[in-house]
Amino acid sequence: MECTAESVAEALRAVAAVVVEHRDELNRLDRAIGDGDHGENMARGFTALVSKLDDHVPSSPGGVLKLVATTLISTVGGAAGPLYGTAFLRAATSVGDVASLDGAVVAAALRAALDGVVARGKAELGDKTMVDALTPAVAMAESVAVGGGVAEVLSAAADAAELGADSTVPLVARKGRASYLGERSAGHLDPGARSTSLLLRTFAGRAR
Amino acid sequence: MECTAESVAEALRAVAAVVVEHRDELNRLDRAIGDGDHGENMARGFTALVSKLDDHVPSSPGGVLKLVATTLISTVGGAAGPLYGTAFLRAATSVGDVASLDGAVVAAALRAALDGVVARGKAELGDKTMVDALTPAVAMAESVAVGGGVAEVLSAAADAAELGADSTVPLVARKGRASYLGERSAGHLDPGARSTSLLLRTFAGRAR
Amino acid sequence: MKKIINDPATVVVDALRGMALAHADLLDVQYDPAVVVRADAPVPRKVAVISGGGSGHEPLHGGFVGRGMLDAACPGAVFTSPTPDQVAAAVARTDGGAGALLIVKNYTGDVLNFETAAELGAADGVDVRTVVIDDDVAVKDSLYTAGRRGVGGTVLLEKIVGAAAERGVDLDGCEALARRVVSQVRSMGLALTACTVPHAGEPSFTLGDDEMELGIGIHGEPGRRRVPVGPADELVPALLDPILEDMPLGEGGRVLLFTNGMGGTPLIELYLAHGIAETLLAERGVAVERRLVGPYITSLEMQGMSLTVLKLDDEMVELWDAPVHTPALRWGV
Amino acid sequence: MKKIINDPATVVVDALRGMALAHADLLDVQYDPAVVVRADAPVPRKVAVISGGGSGHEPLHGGFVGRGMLDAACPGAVFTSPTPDQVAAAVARTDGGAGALLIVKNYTGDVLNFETAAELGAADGVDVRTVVIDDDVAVKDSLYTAGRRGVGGTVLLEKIVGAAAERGVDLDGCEALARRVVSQVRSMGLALTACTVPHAGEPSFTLGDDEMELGIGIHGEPGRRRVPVGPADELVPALLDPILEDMPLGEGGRVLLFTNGMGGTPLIELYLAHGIAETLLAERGVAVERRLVGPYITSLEMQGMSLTVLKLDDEMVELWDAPVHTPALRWGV
Ligand SMILES: Nc1ncnc2c1ncn2[C@@H]1O[C@H](COP(=O)(O)OP(=O)(O)O)[C@@H](O)[C@H]1O
Ligand SMILES: Nc1ncnc2c1ncn2[C@@H]1O[C@H](COP(=O)(O)OP(=O)(O)O)[C@@H](O)[C@H]1O
Ligand SMILES: [Mg+2]
Ligand SMILES: [Mg+2]
Ligand SMILES: [Mg+2]
Ligand SMILES: [Mg+2]
Repeated sequence: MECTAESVAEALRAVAAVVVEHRDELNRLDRAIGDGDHGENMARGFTALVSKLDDHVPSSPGGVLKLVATTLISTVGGAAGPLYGTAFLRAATSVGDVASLDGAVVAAALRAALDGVVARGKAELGDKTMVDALTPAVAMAESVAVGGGVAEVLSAAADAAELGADSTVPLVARKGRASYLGERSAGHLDPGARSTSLLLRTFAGRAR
Repeated sequence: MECTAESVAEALRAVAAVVVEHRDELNRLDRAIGDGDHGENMARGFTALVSKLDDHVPSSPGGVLKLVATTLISTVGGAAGPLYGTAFLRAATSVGDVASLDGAVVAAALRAALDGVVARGKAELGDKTMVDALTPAVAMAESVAVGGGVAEVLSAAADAAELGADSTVPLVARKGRASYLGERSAGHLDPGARSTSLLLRTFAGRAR
Repeated sequence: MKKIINDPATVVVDALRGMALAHADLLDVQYDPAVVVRADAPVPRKVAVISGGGSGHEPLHGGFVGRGMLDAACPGAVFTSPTPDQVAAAVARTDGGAGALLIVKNYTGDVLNFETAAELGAADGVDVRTVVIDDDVAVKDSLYTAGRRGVGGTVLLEKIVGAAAERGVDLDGCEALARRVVSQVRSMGLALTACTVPHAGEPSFTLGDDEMELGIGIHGEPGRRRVPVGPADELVPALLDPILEDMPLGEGGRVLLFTNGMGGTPLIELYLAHGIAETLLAERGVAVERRLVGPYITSLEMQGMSLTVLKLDDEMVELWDAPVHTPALRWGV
Repeated sequence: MKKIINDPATVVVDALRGMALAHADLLDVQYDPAVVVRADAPVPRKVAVISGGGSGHEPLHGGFVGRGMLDAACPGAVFTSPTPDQVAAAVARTDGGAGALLIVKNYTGDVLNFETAAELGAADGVDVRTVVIDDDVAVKDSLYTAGRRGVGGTVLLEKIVGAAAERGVDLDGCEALARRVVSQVRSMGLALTACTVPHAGEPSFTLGDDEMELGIGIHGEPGRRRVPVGPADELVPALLDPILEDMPLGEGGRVLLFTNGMGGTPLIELYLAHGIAETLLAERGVAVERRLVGPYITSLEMQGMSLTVLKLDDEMVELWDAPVHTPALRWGV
């Protein structure tokens, strides 16, 4: 399958549907250790994205990713807005203006996204944030990208992100709102890590 | 038994104890069709009375009743304060400065009390107020007073007051807070009628 | 029941102490009997404007004591009218030689206690007049009720008459103005939750998860009828329509709209409701010339709101705008 | 969930509409992106003081827009920080040529969004500075948390810096003053009940009938620990002691004491708590020279309170007393 601007846009529509579908779940996760709005925030952002894509799909995959970035930044708010916004912005820059993505490009974009999130949010692995899902996803993506196509890269990244997200359950949060809870944050899945794994799984599904 | 200032004061201490004991019940009755404070109001008034009596017992029964009136007026508030205050004030005036009460004097005092409540509150029989307890009590007291002593008069008044209070249950209130409820006030005992019957029953018990 | 209190029996006095500390520049608080007095009282040759009622409606009335509003407030026990000696003490303490106007909300207890006090005041040679406010359209004013309750209109009445007294209007003038305000103001409220009186320890009534009480008073007493909670677009007309039915304003009517919170409803909801009410009035050709939005006459922690509409004339607008300096309302100073 | 709203998705905009109608003389409300602007903005040669944050804390921040306080407020969705373009629009709309000071409560989302906006503003040639307020002593400020939250101190900071800007203090001066206020203010709060975010439909946490959350923030997030509710005489020190431990005032300290309601707690309880807090401070030889009592930074309908203590100096006292004319705070005008 070719990974053009159109197909990236289609994948993002699918992501939007999945986010809306999991809105309550993400809210619930955030209610346990945060302020209960993560699903709402993500749904607001991706719904806005879909109506922008309905208007106009940029001509390159990088252009589409940049539209995701600016839309999320201007509609999501909260911690997730600037973090996901930065992630997509760095991914867009990394992709540049190629007309179609391959496995290596996608892996590099994921690496850039992770670097952006870390630069912005200063979280380390084990702080119980989306970084705990994204870090192993990038590592797996990079190793599979040696020879693998987009589908393989994303599917490996999604598998790793799911494990990474699950690994946040026992952790005590040290970044974001959940950190206010101290020890009481342990025993809960981090909502941002969960949304990261949902995003990657949906991308992977569309790339097959 | 002689009905002196001392024995009236003793009876009032007993009344205070009964009111405090029934505070929650009166609050609960008032919560159903009013604002839930009748027990509180009465308990506050009679507790204040006891500490005044501890200080000093006036020399005549009429003086004691006047002390009850001024104390209730200045400490009870709500509808019950001025109404019971007026009742005791009129009763005090009716009793005058006799040194000891007899059945006829008590019956006349009850009549004066009822007239005072009606003058102040303008309630008629059947409006679902303390008047519904006091009116039959006065009627019975007056008929027993022909030859009867204080104990008989008060005991008859208490019996009648209890029946009168019970008769308020099916009524739709037309005076006081309960009247705001309209039809919804039916099916509940009026708290003021209940407190009136408690007072009379306690007086009757002390007169035996 | 969860409350930030010590002993239910001392709540009113304990709160008064905090109020006295918080507003030492404005208020002189007396405890026995309890009266909240304007710090510079008595003001010579000024009509003393005095109100009072059960506690639990804060900032009403103590929060409205100060320049341009009340000279004194008499706080009763929670939801219980004050006693005549409180009122008499307020009259004695604020009498500047021009008489006193008592503003009384129409509840049997309040009316009886203030009446008794007025008799006492008059006996002491002070000219005391009483004005009873009964603006709650939820209650039918008939022989079969204690009459309409005094609710939100009380705040507007106290502000407007207080301003007139501050300007030197005499007792006859203040009384006539007060009666005019009473005749031109209407209110109605609703509750989403009940409230708990401290000594009672449990709510005065219980509501289902999607029920509300329409036509609620301010004492946790049940309302006119229990109905399902709807969206704000239904709730607001459910309050506004009965008000307007009762006070035909016609095209070109000029009003003050007061959107009041019952104590536990957040400001975000009050503003939202206010916007709907103002829009509805505009659609009917009614000009909203002044407004007040906030929890000014409350029922402890009850969630809910009330709307009050006052038909304005030029004099009332001027008096509404006049300086006021109290704990809860302050402008022009 | 019972709320006076229409659609959870439009609560913020619907409430802004009501606010715009209620305060047309003070505010100019823009909807896309949402910004509440001082009606006479931009004020030439004045530093623009801008704040913002999630909605649901009303009157914070929109209620503090006006002369002597904020030039603009950026309301995010309920409990969600605003987006950078809201902040950028606020800067553009209020820039009077003297730069802009952004007051940001220390939450990851707020800090990140305002940071991004500051970059945008700077890019547009406006000198934009950011001051982060983190006064909540319930959170340990360590590597292992996102740092202390910004809570009650925000209100005092906005008032004091707003007054300085109104007087013509330049951006450096405003920034330095703001940092001084931040360094001298501490807060702590408790919740007796949770609150319900409209879109969530159920409370953010549940408390037993005699439990409270000590060290609560302002977003319905659980607090430091859950403890049994005690009498006010225990609750108040449970807030005040950690504050004072964190800010040794010593004998002769001069403070502003701010007793804040979380939205669902009645004023009678706030005054009661305030009285206790003031008395405790006096016992320790601390002079309470100014006070503020009321629900000024809230968590929707949450029952609870917070205490904020600001160590005063002469300049701060003067700036606190300076005229302010906003929907929620008004004096001197
Ligand atoms: N400093 C950070 N670095 C990376 N991710 C973070 C950081 N802070 C928070 N997050 C992520 O953001 C998620 C919360 O997002 P959201 O609920 O939308 O924002 P908010 O916390 O402002 O309400 C958390 O679950 C966490 O994964
Ligand atoms: N107009 C009236 N005449 C006689 N009794 C009345 C009248 N209004 C109220 N009451 C009595 O007062 C009782 C309520 O007293 P209380 O609860 O103490 O006062 P409030 O209604 O002011 O809270 C009612 O149960 C009723 O018996
Ligand atoms: Mg969140
Ligand atoms: Mg009662
Ligand atoms: Mg009462
Ligand atoms: Mg949030």
